[in-house]
Amino acid sequence: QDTTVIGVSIPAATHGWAGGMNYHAQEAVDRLEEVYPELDFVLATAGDPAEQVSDIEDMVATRNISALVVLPFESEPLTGPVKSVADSGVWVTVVDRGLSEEGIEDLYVAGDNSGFGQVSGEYMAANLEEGAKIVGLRGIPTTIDNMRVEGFEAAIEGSGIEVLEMEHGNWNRDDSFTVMQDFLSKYPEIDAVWASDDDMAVGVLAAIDAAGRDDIQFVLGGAGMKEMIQRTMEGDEMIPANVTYPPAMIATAIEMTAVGMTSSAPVSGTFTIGSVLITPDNAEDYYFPDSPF
Amino acid sequence: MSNIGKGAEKSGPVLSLDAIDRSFGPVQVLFGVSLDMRPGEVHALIGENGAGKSTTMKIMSGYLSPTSGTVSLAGTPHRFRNSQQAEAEGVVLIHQEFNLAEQLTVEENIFLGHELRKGMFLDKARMRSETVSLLERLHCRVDPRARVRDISTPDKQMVEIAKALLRNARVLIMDEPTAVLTSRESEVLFEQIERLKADGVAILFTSHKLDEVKRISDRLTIMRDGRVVHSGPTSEMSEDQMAEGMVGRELSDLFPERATSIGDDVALSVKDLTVPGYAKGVSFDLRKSEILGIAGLIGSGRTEAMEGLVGLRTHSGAVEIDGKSVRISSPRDAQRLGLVYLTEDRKGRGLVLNMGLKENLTLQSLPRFAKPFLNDAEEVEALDKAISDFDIRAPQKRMNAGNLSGGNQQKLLIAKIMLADPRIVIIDEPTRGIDIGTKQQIYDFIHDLAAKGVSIIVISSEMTEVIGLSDRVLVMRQGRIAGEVSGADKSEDAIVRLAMGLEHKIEEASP
Amino acid sequence: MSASDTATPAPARRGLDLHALGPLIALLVLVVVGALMNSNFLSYANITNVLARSAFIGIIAVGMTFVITAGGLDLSVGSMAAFIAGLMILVMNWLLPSMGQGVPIILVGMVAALIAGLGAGFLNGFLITNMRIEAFIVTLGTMGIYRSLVTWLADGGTLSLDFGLRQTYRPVYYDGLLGISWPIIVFAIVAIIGEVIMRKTTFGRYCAALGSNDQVARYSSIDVNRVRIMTYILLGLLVGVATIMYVPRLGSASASTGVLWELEAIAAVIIGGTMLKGGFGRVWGTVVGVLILSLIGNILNLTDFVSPYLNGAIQGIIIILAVILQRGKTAEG
Amino acid sequence: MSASDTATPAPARRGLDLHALGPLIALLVLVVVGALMNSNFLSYANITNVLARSAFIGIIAVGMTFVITAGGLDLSVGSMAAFIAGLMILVMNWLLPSMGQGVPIILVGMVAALIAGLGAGFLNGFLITNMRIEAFIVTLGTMGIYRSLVTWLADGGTLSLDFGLRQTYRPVYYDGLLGISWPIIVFAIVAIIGEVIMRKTTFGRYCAALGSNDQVARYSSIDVNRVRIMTYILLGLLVGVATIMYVPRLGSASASTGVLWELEAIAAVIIGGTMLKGGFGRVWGTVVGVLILSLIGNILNLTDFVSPYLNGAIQGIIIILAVILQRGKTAEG
Ligand SMILES: Nc1ncnc2c1ncn2[C@@H]1O[C@H](COP(=O)(O)OP(=O)(O)OP(=O)(O)O)[C@@H](O)[C@H]1O
Ligand SMILES: Nc1ncnc2c1ncn2[C@@H]1O[C@H](COP(=O)(O)OP(=O)(O)OP(=O)(O)O)[C@@H](O)[C@H]1O
Ligand SMILES: [Mg+2]
Ligand SMILES: [Mg+2]
Repeated sequence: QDTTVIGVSIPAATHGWAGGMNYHAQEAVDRLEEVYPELDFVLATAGDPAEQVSDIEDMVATRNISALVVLPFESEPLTGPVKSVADSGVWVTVVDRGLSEEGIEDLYVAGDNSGFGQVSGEYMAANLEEGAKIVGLRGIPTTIDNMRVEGFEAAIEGSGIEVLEMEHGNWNRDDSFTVMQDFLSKYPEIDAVWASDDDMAVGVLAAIDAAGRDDIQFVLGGAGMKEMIQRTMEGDEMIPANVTYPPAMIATAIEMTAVGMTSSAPVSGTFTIGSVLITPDNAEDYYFPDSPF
Repeated sequence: MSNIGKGAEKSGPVLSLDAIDRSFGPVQVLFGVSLDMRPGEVHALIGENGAGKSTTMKIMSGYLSPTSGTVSLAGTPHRFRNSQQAEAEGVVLIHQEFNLAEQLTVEENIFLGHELRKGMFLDKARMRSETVSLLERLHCRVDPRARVRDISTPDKQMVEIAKALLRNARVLIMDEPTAVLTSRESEVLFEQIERLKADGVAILFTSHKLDEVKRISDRLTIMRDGRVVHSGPTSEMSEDQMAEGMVGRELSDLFPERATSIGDDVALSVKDLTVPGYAKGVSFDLRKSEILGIAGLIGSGRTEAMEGLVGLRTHSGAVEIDGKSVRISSPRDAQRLGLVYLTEDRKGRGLVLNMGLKENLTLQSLPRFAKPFLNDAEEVEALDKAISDFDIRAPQKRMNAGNLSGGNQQKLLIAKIMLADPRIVIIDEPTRGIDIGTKQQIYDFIHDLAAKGVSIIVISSEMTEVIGLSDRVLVMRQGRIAGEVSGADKSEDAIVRLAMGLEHKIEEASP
Repeated sequence: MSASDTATPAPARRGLDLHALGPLIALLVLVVVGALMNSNFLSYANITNVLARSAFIGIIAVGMTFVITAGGLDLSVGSMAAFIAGLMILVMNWLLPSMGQGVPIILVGMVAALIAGLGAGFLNGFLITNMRIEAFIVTLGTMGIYRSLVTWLADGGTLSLDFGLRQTYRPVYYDGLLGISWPIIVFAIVAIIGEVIMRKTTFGRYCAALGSNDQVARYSSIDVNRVRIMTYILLGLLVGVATIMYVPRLGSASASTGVLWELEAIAAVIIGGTMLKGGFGRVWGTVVGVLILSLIGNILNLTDFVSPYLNGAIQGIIIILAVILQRGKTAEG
Repeated sequence: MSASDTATPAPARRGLDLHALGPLIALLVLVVVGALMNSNFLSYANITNVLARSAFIGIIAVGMTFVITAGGLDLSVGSMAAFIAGLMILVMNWLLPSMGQGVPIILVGMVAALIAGLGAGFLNGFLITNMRIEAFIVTLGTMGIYRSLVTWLADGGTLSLDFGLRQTYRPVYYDGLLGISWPIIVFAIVAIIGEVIMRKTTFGRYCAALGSNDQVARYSSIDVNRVRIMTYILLGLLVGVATIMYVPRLGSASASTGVLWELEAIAAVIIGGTMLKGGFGRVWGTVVGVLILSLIGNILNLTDFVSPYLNGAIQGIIIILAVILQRGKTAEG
């Protein structure tokens, strides 16, 4: 039998979570190529939506892909191009970010961004008193970030928690370090920080540490970076919890697509990977020491 | 007038060329050139523009390598790998075109590559004091801290000379050092040459000013078309013979007789022209077909006043052209009114050295060749015409302007300005670096222009030129017009007296 | 360093000029490599894809050629494209209720893009010539400004063209004439006009002159400031044109639109043989430069390399090699 | 446009030079604005924060001043920093089992960083001078190469220094002498040495000479290639030094480390009054430029603006204004 080619198109590793996702994609591809000799994979990483569209065009034009696994850089710009791929009869698996038109993809492995924000917000509401002051760090300005923040704000509404300010830390350790330093200069009292991402949490923690401030009760990151999970697991009071947004969802999607291509098992539909609160009680289940993230 | 130095007779040549050929690509420019330089001897190399003088000098000083032939140092064949090596051997060249780092100061340029150090650090104090005393020796009043891009052309030449003096040369080669100097500054240079000569330095220089050659050189080599056509003691030749030797024909009177008469209409009337910092209250009338000379010492503000007039500098004052009051705020405005200015700085402001001849020629009048697209054939035609009109010796038509010899660049610059068909033209130092044969052609050309009704202003530091060429001479001093001489009064003496402020025709100017 | 090559610039070369052909040779090598690696490389579909997607950067790079030739630089083009795309989408969405769907609204959007491009180019040019600030600083500043304006317009997210409008507009990217898609046609037209302007008009000649020595240009009665501003306006306009071709492709604009286009455009110009310091430029070289850059990305997608992480490294090496290949042809750089 | 500002240069200025003080004035204005906007602005903690975080870019920008003064450019410094940081972390983690925790392993890491910086700088310099490729292209290429190498080393993720080692290394960023933290001290030392080299040594003078006119420099017996390579090596070394100060801060490196540092460093150099074309540079100006850039970010964080999305725009506007302020002081730029 001829080999079947599966194209995988994902954003480049420009921040920690994306790095983890890149790792899992690469790892899944290597593993599945061993398992299924009849499958061939093309993995392309893109720095912006236009480049991602180009990658997908190339896969169709020159590699004859039978299936496409795509984690859209952004939903809007990828919708049209992915739709035309789907229309040409190629199996399409969309991961994490849904396309802006429904029903294009055969399989949707979804992350839940507003759920991520909501779980984070609920944790804050449950663990802080009324009148508590928090600051927040946001990611790179994108729809994803907006959805997370909206979910968060909805969840803390009515809890009496005051959000002093939110600023973009761009999912970047250095940027968040700087922003947090300046927050610390500006606000003499902060009760907790919503870092919204573990990379940003690293920067935030370093800034708090350096300033020697002890008014901050905890920092809530997100996405389950292994070092952070470990600290939660060990009962570090500054990092009492985490919220999952597993970068490994790409591996799940690739694997399901591979199964779909090689067997008649029904793999289509929507497969939502919800965001879960990690606390010292369940941290062990989410600790993957071998992952780079 | 000088007799050959005593040391020269004893020793052999310090530096000599033997049967040197040199080609640039397919074009051969030197053919079997041989030349000897002896210690304590001043050797002049003369020839028409493009004869190969600069090329010869560059080969002697390691800037170019010969295609064939040998360079010998103190009698033994020696191949300089580069100019640094030549300099290390005591062979120093002052280029025809300046070799200065424009962003650096005078002092930094003078010591560039030879900085004095105290331990790890630069010894700025000592370099400063040496610079000051060196410049003093040259009677040059430029500030050692001034950036070279800010100083005037003659000052740059003085800096070049200072730089060379500091190198303790055994052999000093100077390519047209006096082209941008007035006679006063040239005198200073000649004093230094005498000193060096007494110290046993071998000196080679070129000049198109044959009186200088006659005066200061001991020996003379004439080149024509890349070949040495004569070599011998200077005392054996008169200036006329030199000119003949260069050009290969007899030269008639340098300045043509004025054929046409000056018109009555005033073509250009300037009142109270002031260029802040440089010129004040300059007023004059220029009549149709008139050739008006402007003389003055270097630094008298002639250039700046005229640059102001054509809108290249901030200025105030009333200007009328053909009786109509006009406002000129850019060279474009001026050109539209038929007024153009030819700069004295051909390298920095006149020509784009890395563009072709054609592109340079048509740059100022380009819209004429756009219909709407540039017509290559017409441009080439214009170039052909310029080459024949101005006797531009270009080995190839498709070469960069920077590869022309200095004098030929000047001719190209004149051609460029003339292509704009001016009705009034201001020519600043028209014949800088131009050989005597071509000078005559250019003077003829200027007369022809006047005959055609063009009014001309000539700024020149060459006394004979202003006097011989113009109908009337304005003399500037410290930014003001110090007086005017015309007709029989047009003597060198009268002009110098006005220029130096020895005679008061106008109240004392304040700088 | 021998003495001979320290002399004044060599005479202009004639006839078959290997140095000039450098970028073309690099391009050919890439095409051959691509063809050997994948049989579909030379397929109609792939060639169309590569050419069409080169069009945006290509159109911008043509404008950049003029700016650089005249001794300038523009770092803002990528953000400018994002901003114009955002503005165009907003305008069209906003007019939709009153104008309804159809060709006119698209045309209005296009005109808006061109006007915005012109204005943005003028702003850069004005600050650079009249306020006399280094082009690098001005355009670094406007780069930040446009990028952040588009983020703000999109409220941190994505600005999307109305779905119906997108259907109307889509053919501008995806359809074409005689099997050649519009972006390719527009790119070709822009390149040809650019080449003609550069070689055959006073404007092109003036750009080279003032990039070489702006004093000489000024003394030659050239209105130096006007020519310089014009280069930025031309570039702005072309960014507008590129945006017009870009919006139908993705139907949206966001903070990540056009990121790093400026570096790519400048790189294309220089790979094409234009000198970064100004004074000499050629549009056809730029076109070749753009194609080289696009092909590198395309070829990397055609084959499986050790790790996608190393794509950037391979790209970097190929860019340097392409230029070495080009320079290596002549003794003098 | 009046004729005045297109005229040839005015006579050299003397004494108190307002033009030279331009960047200082801009800096002062920013400090005053900051102090008025937030009372904590002038607090010891905030000043320490701003200065310490300026140190990385600052140290790099001092090296960049030499490169630019000598007529070069380096776009690769940000990626180079990321790569060196990654390498340093790998080396230290790898040596940990054999060397054990302690000061020696940190010293080995530092030496590794310096050697890597030196090598990277040499590579850039070699390609630029010996292969004679435009600096823009070479460093654009190496920028891609280093960025992608660090991504590859980190397997797409983050390289983290061993936790124990981090504790040992941490004081290098956070502690200091007499209440002044180490990064500030190192930055100050680098700046002072840089200023001395630029003004008081032949090397500094040669940089200016060859940036001004490399033919003249060559004819003046200056080994132009060597000086040029040296500027890149010096820059590479300083990138190493900056990395040594950077790693203890967060103890990690990833593909996002040092993104856009190159633009920031170049901008600082130019804001400080060094000319992008080369020929003139001043290190103290660069220091002021770096501080201006840091302060802008700090002030924006300390005050509430309409929308954080517009931060970039405000930053852009302030950069342009700072330069206008600086240029505006004299009639001619
Ligand atoms: N780099 C070059 N490439 C091509 N031709 C050159 C180059 N340098 C000089 N030439 C040509 O060599 C010839 C001799 O030039 P050279 O500069 O030696 O003349 P010159 O005697 O110094 O003239 P002038 O009195 O005008 O200075 C000229 O025809 C010139 O165009
Ligand atoms: N930027 C400057 N800084 C200081 N002095 C200057 C500057 N530019 C010119 N000068 C001086 O101003 C005077 C004017 O020089 P300029 O050569 O233009 O006058 P000129 O009358 O046209 O003389 P010529 O044409 O014979 O050179 C000179 O003394 C020159 O040294
Ligand atoms: Mg000559
Ligand atoms: Mg003058």
